[in-house]
Amino acid sequence: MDTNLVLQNVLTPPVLFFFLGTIAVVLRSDLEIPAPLPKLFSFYLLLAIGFKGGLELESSGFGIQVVQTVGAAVLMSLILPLICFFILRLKLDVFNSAAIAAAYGSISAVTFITAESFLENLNVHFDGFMVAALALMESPAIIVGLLLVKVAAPAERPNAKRIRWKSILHEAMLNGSVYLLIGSLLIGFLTAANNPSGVEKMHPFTGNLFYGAECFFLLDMGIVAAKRLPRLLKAGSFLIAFAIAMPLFNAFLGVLVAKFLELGPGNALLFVVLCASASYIAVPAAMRMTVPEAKSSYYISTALGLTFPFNIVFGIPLYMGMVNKFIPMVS
Amino acid sequence: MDTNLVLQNVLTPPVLFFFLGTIAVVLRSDLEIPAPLPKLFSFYLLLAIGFKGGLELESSGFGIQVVQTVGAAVLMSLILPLICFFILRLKLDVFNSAAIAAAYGSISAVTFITAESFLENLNVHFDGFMVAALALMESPAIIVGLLLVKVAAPAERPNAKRIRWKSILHEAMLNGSVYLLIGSLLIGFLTAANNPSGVEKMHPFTGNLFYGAECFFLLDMGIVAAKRLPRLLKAGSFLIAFAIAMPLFNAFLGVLVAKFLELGPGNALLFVVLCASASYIAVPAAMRMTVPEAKSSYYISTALGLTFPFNIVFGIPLYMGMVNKFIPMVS
Amino acid sequence: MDTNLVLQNVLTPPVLFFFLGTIAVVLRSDLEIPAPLPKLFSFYLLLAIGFKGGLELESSGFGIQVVQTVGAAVLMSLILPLICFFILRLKLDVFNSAAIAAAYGSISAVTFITAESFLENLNVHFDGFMVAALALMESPAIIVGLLLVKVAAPAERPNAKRIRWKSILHEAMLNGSVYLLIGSLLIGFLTAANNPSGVEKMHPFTGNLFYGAECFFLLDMGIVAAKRLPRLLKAGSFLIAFAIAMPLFNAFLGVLVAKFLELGPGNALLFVVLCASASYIAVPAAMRMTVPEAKSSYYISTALGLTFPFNIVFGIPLYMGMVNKFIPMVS
Amino acid sequence: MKRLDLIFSDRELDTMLKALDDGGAPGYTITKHVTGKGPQGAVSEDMEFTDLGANAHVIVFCEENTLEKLALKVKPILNYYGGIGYISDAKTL
Amino acid sequence: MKRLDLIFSDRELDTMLKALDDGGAPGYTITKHVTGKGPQGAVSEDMEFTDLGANAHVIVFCEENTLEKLALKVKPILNYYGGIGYISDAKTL
Amino acid sequence: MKRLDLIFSDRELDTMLKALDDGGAPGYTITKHVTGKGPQGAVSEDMEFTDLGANAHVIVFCEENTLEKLALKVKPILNYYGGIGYISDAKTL
Ligand SMILES: Nc1ncnc2c1ncn2[C@@H]1O[C@H](COP(=O)(O)O)[C@@H](O)[C@H]1O
Ligand SMILES: Nc1ncnc2c1ncn2[C@@H]1O[C@H](COP(=O)(O)O)[C@@H](O)[C@H]1O
Ligand SMILES: Nc1ncnc2c1ncn2[C@@H]1O[C@H](COP(=O)(O)O)[C@@H](O)[C@H]1O
Ligand code: NA
Ligand code: NA
Ligand code: NA
Repeated sequence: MDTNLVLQNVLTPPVLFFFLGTIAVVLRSDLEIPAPLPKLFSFYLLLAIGFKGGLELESSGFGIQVVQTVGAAVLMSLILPLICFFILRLKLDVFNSAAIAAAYGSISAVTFITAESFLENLNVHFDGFMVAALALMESPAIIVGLLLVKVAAPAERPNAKRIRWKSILHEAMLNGSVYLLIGSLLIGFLTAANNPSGVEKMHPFTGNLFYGAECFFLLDMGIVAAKRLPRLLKAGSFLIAFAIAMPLFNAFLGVLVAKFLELGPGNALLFVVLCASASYIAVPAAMRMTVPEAKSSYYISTALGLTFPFNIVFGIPLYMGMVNKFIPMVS
Repeated sequence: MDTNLVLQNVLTPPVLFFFLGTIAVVLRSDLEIPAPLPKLFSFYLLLAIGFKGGLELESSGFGIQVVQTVGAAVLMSLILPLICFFILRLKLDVFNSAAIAAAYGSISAVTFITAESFLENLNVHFDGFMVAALALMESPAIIVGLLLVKVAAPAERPNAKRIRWKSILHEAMLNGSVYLLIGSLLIGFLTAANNPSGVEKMHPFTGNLFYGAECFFLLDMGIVAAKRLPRLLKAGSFLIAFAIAMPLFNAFLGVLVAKFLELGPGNALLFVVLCASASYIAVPAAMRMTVPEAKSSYYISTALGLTFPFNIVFGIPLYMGMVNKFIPMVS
Repeated sequence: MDTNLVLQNVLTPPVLFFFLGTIAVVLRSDLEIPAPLPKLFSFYLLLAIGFKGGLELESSGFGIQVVQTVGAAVLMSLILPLICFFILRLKLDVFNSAAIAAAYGSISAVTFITAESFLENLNVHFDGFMVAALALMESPAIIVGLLLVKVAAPAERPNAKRIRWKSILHEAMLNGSVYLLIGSLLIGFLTAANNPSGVEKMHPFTGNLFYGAECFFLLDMGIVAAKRLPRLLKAGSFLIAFAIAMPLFNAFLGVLVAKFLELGPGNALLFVVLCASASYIAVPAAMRMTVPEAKSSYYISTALGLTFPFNIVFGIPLYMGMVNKFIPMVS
Repeated sequence: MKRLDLIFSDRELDTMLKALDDGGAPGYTITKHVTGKGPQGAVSEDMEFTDLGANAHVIVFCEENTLEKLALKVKPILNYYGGIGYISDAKTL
Repeated sequence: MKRLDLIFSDRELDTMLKALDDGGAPGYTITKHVTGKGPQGAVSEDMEFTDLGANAHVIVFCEENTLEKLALKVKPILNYYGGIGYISDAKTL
Repeated sequence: MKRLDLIFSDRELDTMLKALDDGGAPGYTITKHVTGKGPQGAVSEDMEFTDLGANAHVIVFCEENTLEKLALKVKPILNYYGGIGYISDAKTL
């Protein structure tokens, strides 16, 4: 592991505030960010990241590389849950396996944001269109998860409601966070195309403020993740191992695909981080509705209690190391 | 209708975010801005708009034009509800008519703010003292509404509480939003006069951030308005027609007065928007207290569910077209 | 009293917004900042002030003056509650005396922030390390307060729980606000040392926004303080006199110590303000837990209802006058 | 002992609390920001944003004879502005 | 009159309210953002942040025979998704 | 079945929940941010800002014999810190 990269990652305000949150829980400080303040910051980050992505998408246009990368990203979000599912089935029932698999096929926007800050800190270039990949990777894994339940567990579910695809697609595509991200992306795109002065006037809000708001939000994420970890520990060593090994494996696949797509190191890292991160927002909401047999404490605690902090602290620099090894740096 | 102006209005971030909110409701996304976040943004906008208005009022001073314009604005807020009342009485009882009339005599600060952004986008000059007109037009219509109830419905109200003028004036003048707006105006004025470095240090908060916060708030307004519209539809076609025709008519009167006052096109548009917009904040609160016989779903749904979105999307560019026609542009 | 300094203090946006809040209560406006928005602003201010303090501490280093000043500050927070306690015992029982004494030995971060803005407004230099003094003065008074209870009231407390020092130290040191302030200080320090680009990217959030957020928060503090004052009035003239005379006395001691330490006028004012201000955040929480016999309405109402507004409006300029008298200005 | 549940618009909270104090309520507990539906229609969260406020839910535990006094004070408010009041039995822990 | 207390995940609130409307509830009151612990484990505030939502507490005051109709609509939801329902006696003020 | 309503300062919530867990409560529901007035005076929203917290309202549905065990755990906390506890009858839906 490239200790230098890890240190460079850890000694930035966002990661330090994340630690501040976790340590608060460890020391049992009564620091708590009351609801709905975390929602405020998460909405803000989604709006800002979407808007900025839209601006850049407009200036870069939809070239082959954009289409290829985004297409590959969506493909990954369909394939990765299948792999996860078969691994999880070694120990867990169909319902829990499918729900966790869906979470790991999907993504974590905050992990993505932290990776962007990490790249900015290293002065490594990346493209705004990666936000489109982020937006489009949120939902497909949900569909895969439900298909897995449908295929693998028909007989075991006597009193299950019939899966209504319409309402599931709806839940997958129109989850508040996904919707806000995609909507802001479109608005950024339209604004850049038609109203340059609007772009400028948004900048203090979506641009300048971003880093600080990210820190505040990561402070809360640190608290939440640290409170979640004990529940994962109760769930046993298989899930603990899974929550660390799976991101590493998915990241490795991601690096291979990124190399194949000939992505630059910045875009490659973001692509890898999308593969390696797991959803604790859109997916749990959809799973709760459609697979209530799965324990929410399993799929939330793995994704939020261990995979998320692991990625934020060690994963990102580690993946950067992998990217640097496999993809020749051209700056 | 000047399609070009409409498009120029629609393709700005604030209006696009407003659409994002309405579409969320139409598509039944679960996007929701939880309380009290809308209050945070509405307080922020009132504070910022008041403060900035105070700064500019201090630099422009209280010339004849300022006094005339503000005076005319207050006059409009006394006359317009009378006109509205007689039209509403064609179909509705005294209580509902008076309550709705009061709402349409008063103003919507967010519509005003959106009109300001629209003008900035077109590079049309307007003056800070218009905020004083905004502030002073909030309350008088409430008094008119209550006088109408008192005059027109004495016998029909056997178990009515005696109208206590003190508490009504209190409610009208000291409603939280009105108070914050006027207070911030005064503070802006005092700061500009005594503490220029304070003006500068406020700017990142009240100035730079404004446009983004406006977008966020309009996102919520889009959700709220779209949820309200169905209740209006239930209330029948008379109120629907009223909610669109009345602002147009009030705007027309506004244009005439603006021409008479020889306002520049920017100030004229703001004046017209004040006439055309309807209150869903200060007025409902006062009406609920004093005229509980009126259905809150009527006066809120007309003002918020239809007139507000109509003004934001079509009204403002339309009124600009009217202003351009009647008032020769001098730039 | 230097009327000019008072006016210069009063006519700044933060103090004007504080007045706007108090007047809202006096006029019975329904302006109210709903929970948890005050928490949002108070967390933001602590985070920002801590971070900025950390940055400056890193650039100034830990010279003798830093260590001396911070050491003296901590000493004051141990001695002042003793003095307060003996004065309070003239009229109050041990429990209430100890709890109030602890509050006055500790500090108010918002008073400190307002004093900083006051100094900036006058262009008087002060050092970032004073934030370290602020952070370290929050808790010691709590320990003194509990020791006072233990020593002075053993027999009177038959059904008291044994004071568990561990949990009290915990409460004193790891109260959310104290923890966030100290943590942000450390993060600011670490960032300044390792990640200069991080410092720059934080600036729009922790720097530019600060003044406006301070105004918004003081608006709420004005409301809260004005609602609290009547409860203090009910508590009688002794506590009213105490809430004004004690800060003056503590400030006087503070000036003497500041002179002895040869602090410059800016640092001296901040030192004095730390001595003169009283805690309404960390201390009440600890006192409620450990001395439930004390009336919370006493210790909160004195600190928040009278001492806080007195300091914000009159105290700060008054203490500046004292500092100017005793400490020769060298600019 | 009795338990009284009052649910009504936030806007009338001060009036209602004054009535309870006047009626001699030994205490009360207030939950704000509740929503709901009743004879007068639905109260949604966006009411809160329009300064009308959502509903408030007030609970009073008191003796039976206090309850009678409270009823005299509280009922006129509910009749004028809307809102509901229900009584049930309760016992001190 | 009867009082029905329902406590369940926020996520199912719309479903539940529809069931109550269908069952003929004369009204209801909703408190959101409540947390708690039950057979399915603890529901904490961070659930709210993950879009799962915390719990909702719904109260219905109604006649006994309405209650029976409501029970038919409500119980399947509680059985499928979890959550609790309790009945007690109440009297109009 | 019985219903237990506990209302007390937020500050003691952790202590109280621990007591309920120890006493064998099958579950509980927590509403935070409630305010009110009691023998010890009024609890207002600004308490929340001062880190004292407003009140918490905890509801427990449980069997009668569990209730007795809970009472033993809960009463000392209420006696020491203040707050109230009331019991009423309830029936599973
Ligand atoms: N039957 C009921 N059960 C529970 N809550 C009710 C009921 N009826 C009305 N409410 C509550 O009381 C509020 C005011 O009722 P109203 O003004 O009579 O429509 C409603 O918004 C509901 O929160
Ligand atoms: N015995 C109980 N007393 C009070 N509330 C309960 C009880 N059991 C469950 N709950 C509430 O119901 C929610 C959902 O319960 P469940 O899904 O059955 O775990 C819990 O989170 C609690 O808020
Ligand atoms: N008679 C009562 N009815 C309803 N709630 C009460 C009553 N007495 C006290 N409370 C609640 O319990 C809290 C704590 O009470 P206490 O500490 O005894 O003053 C108060 O703030 C109220 O919210
Ligand atoms: Na993934
Ligand atoms: Na109008
Ligand atoms: Na002090």
